[in-house]
Amino acid sequence: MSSTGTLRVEGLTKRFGRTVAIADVSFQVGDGELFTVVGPTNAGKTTTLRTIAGLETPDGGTVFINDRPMNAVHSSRRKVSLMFQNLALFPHLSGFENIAFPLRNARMRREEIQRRVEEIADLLRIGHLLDRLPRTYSGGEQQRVALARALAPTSEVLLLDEPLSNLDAHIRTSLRAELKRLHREFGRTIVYVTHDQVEAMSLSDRIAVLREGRMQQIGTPEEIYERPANRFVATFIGSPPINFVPAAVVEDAGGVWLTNAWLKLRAPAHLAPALRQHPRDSVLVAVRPEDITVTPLATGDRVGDLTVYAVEPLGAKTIVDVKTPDGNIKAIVRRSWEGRPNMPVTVGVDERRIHVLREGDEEFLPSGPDRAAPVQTTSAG
Amino acid sequence: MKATVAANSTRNVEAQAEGIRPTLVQHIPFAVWLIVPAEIVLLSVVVFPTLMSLWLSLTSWTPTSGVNWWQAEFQWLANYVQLLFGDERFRAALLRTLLIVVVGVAAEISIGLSLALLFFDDFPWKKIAISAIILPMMIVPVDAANAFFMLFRDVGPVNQLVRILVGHPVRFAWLSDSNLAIVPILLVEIWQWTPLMFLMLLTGLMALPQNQLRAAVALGASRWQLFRRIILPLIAPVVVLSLVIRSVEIFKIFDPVYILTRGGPGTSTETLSMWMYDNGFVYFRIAYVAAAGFLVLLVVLAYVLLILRPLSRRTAAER
Amino acid sequence: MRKESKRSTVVPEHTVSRGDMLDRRTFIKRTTKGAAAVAASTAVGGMPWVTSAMAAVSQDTPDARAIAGAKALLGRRQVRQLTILEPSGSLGDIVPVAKEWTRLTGVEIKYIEVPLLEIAQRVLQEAVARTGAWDLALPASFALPDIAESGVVVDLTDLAQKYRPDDGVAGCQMLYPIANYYKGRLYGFGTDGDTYMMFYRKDLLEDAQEQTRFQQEHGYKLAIPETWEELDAQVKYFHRPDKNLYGGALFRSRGFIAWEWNIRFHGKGRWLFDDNMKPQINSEAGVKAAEEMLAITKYLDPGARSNGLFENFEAYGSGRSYCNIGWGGSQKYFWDPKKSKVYGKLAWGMAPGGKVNGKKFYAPYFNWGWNYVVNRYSRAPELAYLFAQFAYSPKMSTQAVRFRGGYFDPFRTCHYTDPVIREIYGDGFLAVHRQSMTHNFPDLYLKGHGEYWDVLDANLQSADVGKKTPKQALDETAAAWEKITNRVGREKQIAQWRFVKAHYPPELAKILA
Amino acid sequence: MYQSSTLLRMLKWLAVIAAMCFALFPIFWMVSTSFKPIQEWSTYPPVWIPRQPTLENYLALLNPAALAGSHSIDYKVAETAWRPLLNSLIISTSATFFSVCFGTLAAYGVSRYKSGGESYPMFVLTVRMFPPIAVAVPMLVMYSFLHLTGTYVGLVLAYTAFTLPLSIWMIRSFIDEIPREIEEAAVVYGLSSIRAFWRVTFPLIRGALVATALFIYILNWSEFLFALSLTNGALTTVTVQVSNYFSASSGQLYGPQAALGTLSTIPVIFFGYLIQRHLVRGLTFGAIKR
Amino acid sequence: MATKLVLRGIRKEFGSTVAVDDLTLSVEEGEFLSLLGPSGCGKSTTLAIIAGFEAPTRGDVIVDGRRINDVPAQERGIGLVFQDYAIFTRMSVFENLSFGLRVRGLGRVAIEERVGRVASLLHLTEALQRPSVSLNMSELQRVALGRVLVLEPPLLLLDEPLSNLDAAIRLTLRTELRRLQQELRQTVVYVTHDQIEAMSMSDRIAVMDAGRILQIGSPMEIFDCPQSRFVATFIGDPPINILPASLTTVGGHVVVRHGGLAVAFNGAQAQAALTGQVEMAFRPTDVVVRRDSSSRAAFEMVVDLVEPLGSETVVHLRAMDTAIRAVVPPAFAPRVGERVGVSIPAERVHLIDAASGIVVR
Repeated sequence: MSSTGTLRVEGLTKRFGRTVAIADVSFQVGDGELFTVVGPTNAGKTTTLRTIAGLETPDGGTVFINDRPMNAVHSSRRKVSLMFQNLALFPHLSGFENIAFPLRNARMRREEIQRRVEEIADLLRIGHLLDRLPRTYSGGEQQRVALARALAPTSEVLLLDEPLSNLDAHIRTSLRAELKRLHREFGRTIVYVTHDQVEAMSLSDRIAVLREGRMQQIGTPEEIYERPANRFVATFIGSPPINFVPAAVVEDAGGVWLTNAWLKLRAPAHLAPALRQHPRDSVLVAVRPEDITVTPLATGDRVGDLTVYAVEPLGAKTIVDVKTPDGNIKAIVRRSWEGRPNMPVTVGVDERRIHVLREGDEEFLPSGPDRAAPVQTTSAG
Repeated sequence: MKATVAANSTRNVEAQAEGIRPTLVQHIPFAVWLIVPAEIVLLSVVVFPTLMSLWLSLTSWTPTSGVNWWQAEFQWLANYVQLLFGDERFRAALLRTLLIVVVGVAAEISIGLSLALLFFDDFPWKKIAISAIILPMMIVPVDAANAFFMLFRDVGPVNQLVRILVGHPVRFAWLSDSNLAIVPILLVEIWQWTPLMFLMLLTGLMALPQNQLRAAVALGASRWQLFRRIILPLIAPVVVLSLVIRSVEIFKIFDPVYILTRGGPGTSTETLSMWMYDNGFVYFRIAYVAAAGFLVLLVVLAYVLLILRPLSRRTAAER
Repeated sequence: MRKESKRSTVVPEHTVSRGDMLDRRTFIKRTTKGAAAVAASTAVGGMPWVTSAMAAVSQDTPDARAIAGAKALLGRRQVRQLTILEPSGSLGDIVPVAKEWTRLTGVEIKYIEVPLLEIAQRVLQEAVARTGAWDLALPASFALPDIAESGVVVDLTDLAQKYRPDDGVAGCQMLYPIANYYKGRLYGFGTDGDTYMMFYRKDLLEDAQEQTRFQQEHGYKLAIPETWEELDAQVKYFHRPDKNLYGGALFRSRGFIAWEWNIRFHGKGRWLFDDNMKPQINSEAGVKAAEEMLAITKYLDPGARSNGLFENFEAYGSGRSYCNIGWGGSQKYFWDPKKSKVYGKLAWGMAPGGKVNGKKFYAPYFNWGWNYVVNRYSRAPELAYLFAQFAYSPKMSTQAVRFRGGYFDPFRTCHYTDPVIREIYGDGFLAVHRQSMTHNFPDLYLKGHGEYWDVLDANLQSADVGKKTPKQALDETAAAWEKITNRVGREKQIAQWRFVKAHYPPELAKILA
Repeated sequence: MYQSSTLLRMLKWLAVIAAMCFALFPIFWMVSTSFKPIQEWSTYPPVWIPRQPTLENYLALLNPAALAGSHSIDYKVAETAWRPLLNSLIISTSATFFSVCFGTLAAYGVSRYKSGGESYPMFVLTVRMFPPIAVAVPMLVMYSFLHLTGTYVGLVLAYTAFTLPLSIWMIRSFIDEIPREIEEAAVVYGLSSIRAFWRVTFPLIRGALVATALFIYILNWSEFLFALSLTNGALTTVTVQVSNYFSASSGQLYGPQAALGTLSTIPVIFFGYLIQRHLVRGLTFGAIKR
Repeated sequence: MATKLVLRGIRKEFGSTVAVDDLTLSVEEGEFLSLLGPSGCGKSTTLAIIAGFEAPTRGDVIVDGRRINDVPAQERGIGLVFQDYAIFTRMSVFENLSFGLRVRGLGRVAIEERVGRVASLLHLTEALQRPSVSLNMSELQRVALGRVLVLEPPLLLLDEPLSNLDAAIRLTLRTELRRLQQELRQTVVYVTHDQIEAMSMSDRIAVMDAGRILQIGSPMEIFDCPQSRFVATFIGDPPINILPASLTTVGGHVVVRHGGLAVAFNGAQAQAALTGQVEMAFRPTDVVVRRDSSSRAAFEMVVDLVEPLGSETVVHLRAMDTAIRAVVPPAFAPRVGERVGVSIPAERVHLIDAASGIVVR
């Protein structure tokens, strides 16, 4: 019942006055793929989306839908649906008319429109909203109706701009899952824009990380999380963000070591070759919070003089801020972890899961294929 | 010239309808197309007469001379020179008008602002009070002036009220004493247009970021400090806007003067518009009035730009 | 009493009445439908309302000729309507005439009403606007020079030759025809005898006690003043604000103040200009006249500075002032017992003059009046002319003057004998009015009158309110007048000034220097 | 935000009441005078509330025939007030229609496409700065060539032109408030730009347009100078008719004048209250960001 | 320096709606207390009442034993930080920070000294001369805080101060704010709708809904022992699983069952809940998921949806009409459609009375 299509963006560039919104952005979205563009504010995500929709004229590059160049095609003829960040529901039209709007413009028959709108409304559980005006909806309801309007037409590409922003945490969590389920059922081609890396991770088939209009990395959620291309991607993806610890590369008989005043790590096998090429260099070691263990002092292997800076219980787990001579690092520990601020602790690092970059570099040192997966357990708690 | 662009843009609109995405360059004509009807009206009704005024202002034409205007005797800037250096009455009218603008606008805005502040808090019957206070701006100005004429006659109720206040009969000749006649004129203007200022400023106040005000209060600001340091800077744009709108309109003040005093006694309430009316429609010195019109436009424009400059500078800074 | 025959000699030659028979013959010859004209005249003669003294002296009256002419014209053209631009307040005077006209010709009359003092401007605007929206207008007489110069009105001289408005008016002469002419050409038909009149409170004037006291104080009898000096003395004498009596209700308001000064100035025996159009207003005489005038402002009705025409009526009509100045229209108000408290208590005098070479003289002044003019852009100028002639005719003008609520005043000899008019004005008033009408000096009929007068007026008002000294005010006025004269063209103005001077009543002209 | 003392509250009340009195008194006087017989128009001391209320003044305006026999006002007027009222109605309505129509298009252009460039709105505003009286005579000349003097078309054109700047500025501020994305959504979902405006933006600003229209209507209805100078008496509007009962130097007929004043004010006040809320939004011309 | 705040029987009505209903609360000296609840629950109104912007319809606001209901807002000296920061947009950072001191008429030197101190505390020294419109969100937040701290208020009210910030900054500032409070030992009332913020920062949390306080306790108390369905649902992300359940007694044990999912309690534990309809509630993080679905204790479910979050993965599991969420480590790497064994430790299951929503165990 839905048509799908492929999208290809080649070398897209857009300037507003003297500021460059996006520069040379290229990617390809396969038929039925859910592709997420993620990045912080001003990354150019929305501009990318609007350019694909034809609402902005690119200064360079081409948009292809089903391999047809679209630059000269008016928005209304591109067969794309766009869900705007501010939703842009037509305030003067009922829910039904909002959803039927694209269908009417496509000259669909009356009965067919009726059927189609009801079908979509059922799916999104918004049947009760059809007769009402958008201003009577709650935030989540508005979001659903806007989504329904975007889903209704037989567009080849569905563009969603921050569809879950401005919602309360719980609604966001459940809508997120719902969206993912919907996508699985319909198999539509979706380009999804968000600034929330959790959303990007949980929803996407593939993720593109954008920063200041430039593409940083494209990959599956696992690839992006496990093998970030650069410092920015590593920091941006994951919460709490990855920790960066300065260290020096030292090679001795025992192997290659990464050391500083309070930490001494044996370089893992997949990094050792690369590190050997930079003896005595200053590097930054990137460690995910979940790969750090924090132990109250006098137990376990002592690595350095560290104290607890803050303890943040989150219920199922706890975040511990550890004060180090090189700044604070965050670690995720089990929920029952006992500790108070200023308590001396030691930390342990799962060195198989670290990344390293040379000070001043953005890119990580290349790593071999044998990087370990996270420790496999049966359950948290 | 703009008309030809319009033709292009019509084609462009059709092109859009056919689903061909216009390029940026093609986009501009559509924009122009939108302002074409307005432009036609403005060009025909305003711009032609303005250009004709410009021509006339350089001649000595008068309709009573029996010569067609396009054949009028060209005399360069003689009218302007005469206005600026040889016409005491014009200069007096200009200064008087400026005075009315300054006093009138200052009074309107300060009273309007005071009232708006008074109405900032809620109190019973507030809506009714607002309705009553804004009533004057809905009165036809000519009617308003007539009402004031009645009020300010020497046998009118204003003198009666003064009499009640001071306890003995008074006969202020409001309309025929050259020192007083400006008072009723200013009062009509103030009476009629303070409500507009009040309404604009009240809307401005209501739209102020409530939390900034609360923050200032929580930080211990007194009423006056709140007003002086927070409210005033925040509504400055609205104040400036009100200032511009009213100034521009008062510069043209005509109806009340025409009705209350016709510029008299003597020329003691003659404003620019009144002066122009007399010279144009009574003495029929039209070329001369045309020149005066341009001088006035320059004065108003300079005045407006002067006021707007700090505002636009700030807006630019905020961007 | 009359010098009307003498007066009429100053009117240009070709307009002076000729023999009835001759005119009639010419008329019939010229008119294609002579028979119809005669029939029309007969019809007019047969109307029951034609009761006035001079009625139907002859069937060949100006009004009959106008109707006949109109019918002749209408036979050729499809004009069924004429529009008159009229000053507010004059409607009552025009309507009876217009109704009759419509009855006789079938041509409807429509009106456009404009405020009293703005009519001249509206007429002049037509020079620019060229709408033809009105066919006839009724501007003030003093505006005629400007209006004529602008070319907006038709030069009626030739039409008058054709239709002879002044033929067949024996016994009903026009008393003040000069305002109909500019530079010797006929432009309008005066229709209102607006000579300035003085009103006095007879009850006070003739009160024995007051008589005695005044005699004691001033050494001369309390009587209708002949000079301004005497008038000022009486104004001061009767000024008793504590008793709600003011010395006078004379105007000090814009548009009026210059008139009084002009009379006072004439009373000093000077012309407004010398022969080279150099203003003499700022002479010692002028300043003195102004000083004297302003000196009595404080003895006037408190509304003097703002009273317009109607306010003046109310003010004086309420009986709170001793004397007043005004026109026949004022008398119509004061002599209406329903409105006025001074009915039956009035005495009248001509405008006071002064004393030159030991001889006292009045200075009556014709300062307003309305003239029918014909729009050059009218679609039917000749028909419009005919209406004007019709309205100007003895018979119809009598109808007009009869209307109590209007301000058209007697201007033909026969008006003074009409019973309705006598009823409205009272015989006492009419006698003085007629005298004034036959001796009055004219307004300043020059091109730029509006501007000359406005400057004088504004300056005098400034002096009145103390913003300028009288000397300053008049000096500035004189300077402005020079500029106006130069701008208009001195030679042209001198010629017209000579014309105006020539139309001064000879006895006054003799005195003026 | 602040708690006021009783004294302060009373002072505030006094100020509010004083302001109300100041605002209402002249209107009261006009209405009161409109019911006064001629004897009470200008007596001293003045009559505050008509002792013998009469409808004569209104009858003199609307149906003078009904006054026959009554001598209270023996003043006849050339036309009843019906014709000027009708003229004003026709002219104001048409001019408002064109002003708002053209204003909407231009405002849309300015708001969405920056039509005419950055300074276009300011250029348009200079039209309001030029003293109309200075162009009145040239306009009269132009009109006489085009035979527009004293015609409906002539006045409608002039009114349209001189209210257009305000229309454009007000409507622009309304359009600026409508998120651009709503139109873009319409485009993405299949409409051309023009139809997107018509189907989506227009319905959304309809209320605001009504408000603008009524504001412009008030201006047109109150206009005096052009009505005075561009018609040369051939076409009388209410304002001119009001002034015809008046002239500063020749006195006036207070009663009928006040009656016509009252009559001509009623519709304005009626409309004014209808639009009060929208009015202020438009009048701030977007200076207040919300 | 720190202050004790007591709210006693506070009620606030707006017309016919009751915004705050009989709210009693005491905040100890130096305590960090969060008012947590969804939007419209009355938490901001409560804050406005404490700050003095709203007068309570009933009840007392008591600071250090003194009733301050009638003290006007500008004299309460309570530090208030707004959700939108309410930075004075027409002023520079310095002017903002010094505002409270300037309106108190302090000398220039004293002002500069105190502003300087706070600015360095909040890392704003470099920004002092910048106009406030040029600041980014986190700077604005710090200015808003600094503007209040410069007055050294004994009581600090924070209204959703982090909700406008990007995730990463929010995380950092959360820590900093808590740290700062602990250093200054200030009494803080913190209003938020974000349970993570409340959990991570507070000494105690007061969970509010519909104008009432439902539960007050330390973060872990609230998390582990919710007293009502609302609190249980509101705290925790992903949200707690709640399933309608039936009660049966098998021997000495009470068995709570939803479809194939059963949990056995010993009798004493479940005594109170023996009557009426019940629901079982357990957190996704407490669900034990095994690849091996044949285990005796495990219930077999199918993986319906997988949401990788990086450090953990949320899986949606389904069996017949039973749908639950579970959190598993990323390395578990479940695939959609895979069959897994699920079990829930009994001590981790709450029982809720379906009618009243009260947690009975």
